[in-house]
Amino acid sequence: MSVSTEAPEKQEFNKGKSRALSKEDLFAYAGEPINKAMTPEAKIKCFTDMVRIRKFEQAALQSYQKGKMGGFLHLYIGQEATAVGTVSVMNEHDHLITAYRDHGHGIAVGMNMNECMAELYGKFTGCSKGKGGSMHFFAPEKRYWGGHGIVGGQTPLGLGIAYALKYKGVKGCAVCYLGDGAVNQGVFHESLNLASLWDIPIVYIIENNGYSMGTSQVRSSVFPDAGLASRAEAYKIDWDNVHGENLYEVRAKTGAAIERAHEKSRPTVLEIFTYRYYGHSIADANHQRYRTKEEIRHYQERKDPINVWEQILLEEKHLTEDEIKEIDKKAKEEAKESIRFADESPFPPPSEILTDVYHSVDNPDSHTNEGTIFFNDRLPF
Amino acid sequence: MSVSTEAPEKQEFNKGKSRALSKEDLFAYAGEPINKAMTPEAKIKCFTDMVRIRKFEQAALQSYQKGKMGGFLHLYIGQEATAVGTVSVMNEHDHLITAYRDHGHGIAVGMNMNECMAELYGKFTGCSKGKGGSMHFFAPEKRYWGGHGIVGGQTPLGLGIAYALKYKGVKGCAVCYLGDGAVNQGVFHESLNLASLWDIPIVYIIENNGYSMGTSQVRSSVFPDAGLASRAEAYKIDWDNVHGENLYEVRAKTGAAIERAHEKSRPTVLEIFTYRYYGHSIADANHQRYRTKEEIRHYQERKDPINVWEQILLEEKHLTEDEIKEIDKKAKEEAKESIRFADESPFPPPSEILTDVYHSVDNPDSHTNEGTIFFNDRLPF
Amino acid sequence: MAVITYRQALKDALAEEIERDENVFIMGEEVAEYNGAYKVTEGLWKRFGDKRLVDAPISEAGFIGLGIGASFLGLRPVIEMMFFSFVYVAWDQAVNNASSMRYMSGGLLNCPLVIRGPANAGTNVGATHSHTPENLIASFPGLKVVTPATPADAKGLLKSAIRDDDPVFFMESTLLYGNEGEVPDEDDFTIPLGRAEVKRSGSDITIVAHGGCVISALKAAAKLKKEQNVDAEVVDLRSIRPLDKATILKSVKKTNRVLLVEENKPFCGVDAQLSHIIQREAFDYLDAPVHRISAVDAPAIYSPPVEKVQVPNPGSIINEVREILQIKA
Amino acid sequence: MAVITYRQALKDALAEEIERDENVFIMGEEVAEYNGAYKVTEGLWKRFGDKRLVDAPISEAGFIGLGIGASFLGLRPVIEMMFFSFVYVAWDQAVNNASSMRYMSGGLLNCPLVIRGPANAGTNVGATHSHTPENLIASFPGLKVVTPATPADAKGLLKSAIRDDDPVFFMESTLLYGNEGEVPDEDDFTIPLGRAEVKRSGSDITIVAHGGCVISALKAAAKLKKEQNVDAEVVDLRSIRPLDKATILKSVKKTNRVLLVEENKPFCGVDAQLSHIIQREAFDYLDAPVHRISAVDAPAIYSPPVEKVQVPNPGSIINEVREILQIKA
Ligand SMILES: Cc1ncc(C[n+]2csc(CCOP(=O)(O)OP(=O)(O)O)c2C)c(N)n1
Ligand SMILES: Cc1ncc(C[n+]2csc(CCOP(=O)(O)OP(=O)(O)O)c2C)c(N)n1
Ligand SMILES: [Mg+2]
Ligand SMILES: [Mg+2]
Repeated sequence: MSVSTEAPEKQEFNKGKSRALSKEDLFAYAGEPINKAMTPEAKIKCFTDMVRIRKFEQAALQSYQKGKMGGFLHLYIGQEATAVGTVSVMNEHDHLITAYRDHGHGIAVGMNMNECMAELYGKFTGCSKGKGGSMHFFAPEKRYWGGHGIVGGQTPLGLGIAYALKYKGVKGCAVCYLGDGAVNQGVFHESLNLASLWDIPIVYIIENNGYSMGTSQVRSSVFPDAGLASRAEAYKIDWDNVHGENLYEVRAKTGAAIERAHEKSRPTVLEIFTYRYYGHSIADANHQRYRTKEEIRHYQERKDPINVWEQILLEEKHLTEDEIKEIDKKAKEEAKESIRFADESPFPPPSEILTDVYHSVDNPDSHTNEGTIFFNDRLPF
Repeated sequence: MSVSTEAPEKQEFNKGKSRALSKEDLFAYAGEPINKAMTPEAKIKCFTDMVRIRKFEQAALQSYQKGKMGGFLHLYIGQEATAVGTVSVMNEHDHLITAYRDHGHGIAVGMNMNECMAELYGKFTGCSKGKGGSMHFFAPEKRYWGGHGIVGGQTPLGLGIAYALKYKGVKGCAVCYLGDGAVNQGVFHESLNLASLWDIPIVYIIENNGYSMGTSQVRSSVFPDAGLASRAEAYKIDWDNVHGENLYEVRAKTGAAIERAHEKSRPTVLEIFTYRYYGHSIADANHQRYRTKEEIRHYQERKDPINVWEQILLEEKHLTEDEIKEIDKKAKEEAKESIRFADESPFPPPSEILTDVYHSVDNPDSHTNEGTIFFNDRLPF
Repeated sequence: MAVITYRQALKDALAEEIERDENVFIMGEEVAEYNGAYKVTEGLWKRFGDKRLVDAPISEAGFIGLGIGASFLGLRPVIEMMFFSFVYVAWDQAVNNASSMRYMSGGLLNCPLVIRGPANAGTNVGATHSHTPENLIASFPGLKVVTPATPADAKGLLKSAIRDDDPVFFMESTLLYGNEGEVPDEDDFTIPLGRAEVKRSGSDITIVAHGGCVISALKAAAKLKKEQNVDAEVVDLRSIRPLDKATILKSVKKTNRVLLVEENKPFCGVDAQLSHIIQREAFDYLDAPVHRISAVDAPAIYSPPVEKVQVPNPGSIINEVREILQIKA
Repeated sequence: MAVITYRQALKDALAEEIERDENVFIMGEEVAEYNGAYKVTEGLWKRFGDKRLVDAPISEAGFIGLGIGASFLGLRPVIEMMFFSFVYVAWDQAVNNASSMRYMSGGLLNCPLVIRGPANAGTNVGATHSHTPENLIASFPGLKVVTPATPADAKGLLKSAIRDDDPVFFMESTLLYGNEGEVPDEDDFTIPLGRAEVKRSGSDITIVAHGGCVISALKAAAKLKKEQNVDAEVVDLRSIRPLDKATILKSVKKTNRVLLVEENKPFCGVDAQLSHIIQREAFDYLDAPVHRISAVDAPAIYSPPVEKVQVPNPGSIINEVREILQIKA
């Protein structure tokens, strides 16, 4: 006996109901106050940032293939409206934290391509001095707390950030992103119970891109008819489902969740249905073994967040075809420049291996350091 | 803002609606086939076993206070109908596993008081040779897999036992008990998803006795209006709530769950509302700091599983007052005898510290043992 | 100097730090309304209220992770493990996240977090509850580990641990909570991490121990003096990481013989590391190999009298010293 | 003898054991339909189907616990960790439950379980993914730990691990998967746990290593012979627990000098334990202190060229041997 249904997006496609979005779809959430209040500049910035994310990652992919980096490279391409849309409704006291698919969120919060590309290259000029790599972008001064490689591992960390805001009496919240595979980590459930029990101002965003590596969502977790987010009811937490291709909808529903956090100090779980065009990571070369070309094309042609937003902005006459080309061109150049920057930057010196391990060692003046804290008999450098 | 409701039992009491069970309550589930089919002997055995559990633990408590044992002693008194009722509907291929509050389940599956008391005493004649103690009763030949001290730690183990039954094509299931505090361990949620995803024949029984140590249930976990078991819906698992004082109801609902496991190979989550009369463990002396005498009395006078079953059997004329006294007396004597047995039994010799660590070391013939496996430079014995 | 219990010393340290720094709060199971499973936090909830003492559900991974996240923003969570063994259900958060965050961010953040609680065997609570993972935890660069043996050390080190800007694992013992000892009255008494203490000076042999074994070592040393006129020097590590190599080596170079005692299982215990360091750095000073005593290499047995045999005690320490010094019984 | 890769050797061992014993099944993330994240199980799902190869959600604690429970009833689960670092989210199940069950039941049950997967640094996957916890796991009595370095050892030891009636942690290396080597053709080739192998015999110094470091040690030894005519003996532990003390001590007593090499962080690494054992049991044979090389004591750094410096390599091994033998460069 099987208990699995599938996410609406997927069902639609499986039933061969692949269709372009209608005008109604496009503007369904345009009337929401938070979207009505959006200036043309803000709308164009969202478009630009989504394009910048895509160009950045396309450039990174090329460099990876040229052997410029090591380890993993998880591309966000196809999911851009989630990072850009959610970040666009965050306030000065709102923080975010995500998993290892973290480039998009980094660009969205305003990290510059140079520090990001340099990090991928393992250069000393990278956002994490080349110590973290692709999975570990950090920009605390922009309230971006990473970049976390252990699936689900960030979910209680986000809770702690929100807890600290409440503890300090700051009117802010934490937005914590996780994947559809991460919902299967027990710590996420522990976090949900704590969030509700203690009225912690956090918004959990499940970026359901349909797969955890090669495993389709329904093979990894029982999908309730109302969606994964509806599991929040087990903890009396409010929840909602979001079409990830439509930035207006992402903004509207994320905005509502953030308001709930600010006004009621209550958590929310959102499930955003989205899709990644590339493999899980570069290593996942034959990702067409577990999904069809047609499925990928369906999302690229019908549900691409950048195309959808472009249609909207064209309709709204905020952009012309030429301006779009210009944005595209600029983003490409910016990405190219970041490649040059990364190429020319130095690697960290070996002595850097032993810095940033302990705050007390890095800040001798503010600590009494006694005893031995590193235990190699001799160092190779 | 608070999201907490409380378990119906608790609400009833809090609202001052403490009342004795009506005839309707007593016999609400008497008509269920599984109860109709019950022979007088079987009914009397259930009564006798509940009494035996209580007498055993009362004797154990006295011995503990005389300094005859160490470590923990978690008493089951007040919850007897759960172990006895659920075990009474299990078949020859059904297995069980529970937490550290495990004496009741042990007696219910037919462990004898001597091996149990000797285990509490840390004697070599104990069920676990004195190596496990109160929290670690085991009787695999009776399909009882312990006795587990780490909260929630048994929940995936029970899943594995059920998995093995399905793998081998045996028509049986595993019944895995946990407390109301254990639902807050993430691994329980991972287990629920796996159980549903893979159609594993397991019955999870949440023994909600209202507290995890000194923490009332609602302070530890958000209580959904339909109860903790209703969280099972997040995984499309069937669930039900049970009045733990009524053995008929416990049998009826556990029977239905076991049938679901046998016939459909589907999991079930049951929440059985019950109560412990003593502290969390012997160490929990001042357990009246977190609950009132009145509350305890409410359960003892109105919801005592042994009294309730006694009323039922008297009504049904399966037992007389004298027979009940006799059962009581016999159980006391049996417990007393187990004390004598434990007292007179030897402790394990120190050399026993190094047995039962590795199967390969204990069974040299069936293994090629090479190399050093224990690492003390010298042994103290 | 006031004479107070180890438990009281911990409580005083917690209370003083809560008062000193508004960012300090205590979270754990039964720490608030119940006054703590081992009463270390007794009275603090009444005194400081819900914000500073937080009762948590049995979700160690959840609330340790929460503590790490909260520490990013400058809070100083002091998280109680009812037993340190329970950190295993939160292991990834406690050791992987806590040790890697600062590093992977290139130093952009730090985790001023304390995880404290009892880690000891010998109380008949069985195999799963009797772990002493100071070796496991200290093996992670990025983490610090402290194991006080006396009330004074408990107080001075806990205050330093709470003020430390790195994650500190503070490992106590239920068998020490009731011990009394003098604690300096000075109103801001602290002991820096990474400083061992010679708890008894002697010239014939060096006994190195930490936590509860320090007390056993001192008992053994007293007896050795009385009964065989052997003068043992007892070095209390107090802090495992950072480690006071200098004090250990100084003592070994003086006595030329060393016995390492720990309550933990032998394989890769802290004393394995010490043994390596000593033979590596004091090779020519050793008149005999470095000896070790640790728990008998099996899970903790329940049976009370047998568990006594399983863990090191003054008797087994004395026997080993006799062996090293080749003194016939 | 056929020359096959380490990966192929593992796959052959798995296939042969699945065919030999109906109770053997493989469970883990992406092991079936995806053919394994590192392709160790490639083709096995097609060949053996859903029952014997099971794709699991990202719930390590859940499915490792499931494996332990299933092993009570005589199944022989072989659970793949995509990276061994991920065992930390399942730590309590993997080390506490797996090591204690038999003991706490007084021997009424046992856990014939294998947990296998890559545990190595050096692939630029960062701090949280690069753990090598063979020391942590082997510190638990009740558990066994195996670390094969060659295709032949990978096959022979994996087959023995699966047949073993105790929980065995089988730790591989992504950097070895592609290595080729001769593997005996005999149709039921196994290697008993607990037997080290002298992979190169020599008389001037003993180099002890396990896992990937064995390969580096052999490269270093070849170079040492060529460039300084130093004859190093290379001992491959193969199995950490049980441990072949005899072979190690025999070699040390022959060469009188020893260098221990491991990829792990130094504090309480396996080599700390070896260092203690060697100085304790071969004290009078040592002409020099026991030396160790291990990873530079920090979380694994991402930066590819720098991580190369962080982990031991032939160059650093050669330098240390020179140091021990006081050979000027
Ligand atoms: C605890 C843990 N187990 C396994 C992995 C390996 N792993 C990395 S990403 C991934 C899939 C996660 O999928 P999902 O949560 O849907 O996120 P997505 O990649 O789709 O963004 C897995 C299994 C890990 N990093 N951590
Ligand atoms: C992982 C873990 N954390 C904490 C504990 C300590 N502890 C033992 S029992 C218990 C309370 C459990 O309450 P509940 O699950 O309701 O079971 P009950 O005692 O009521 O039967 C706690 C906190 C433990 N054994 N394991
Ligand atoms: Mg996904
Ligand atoms: Mg309870």
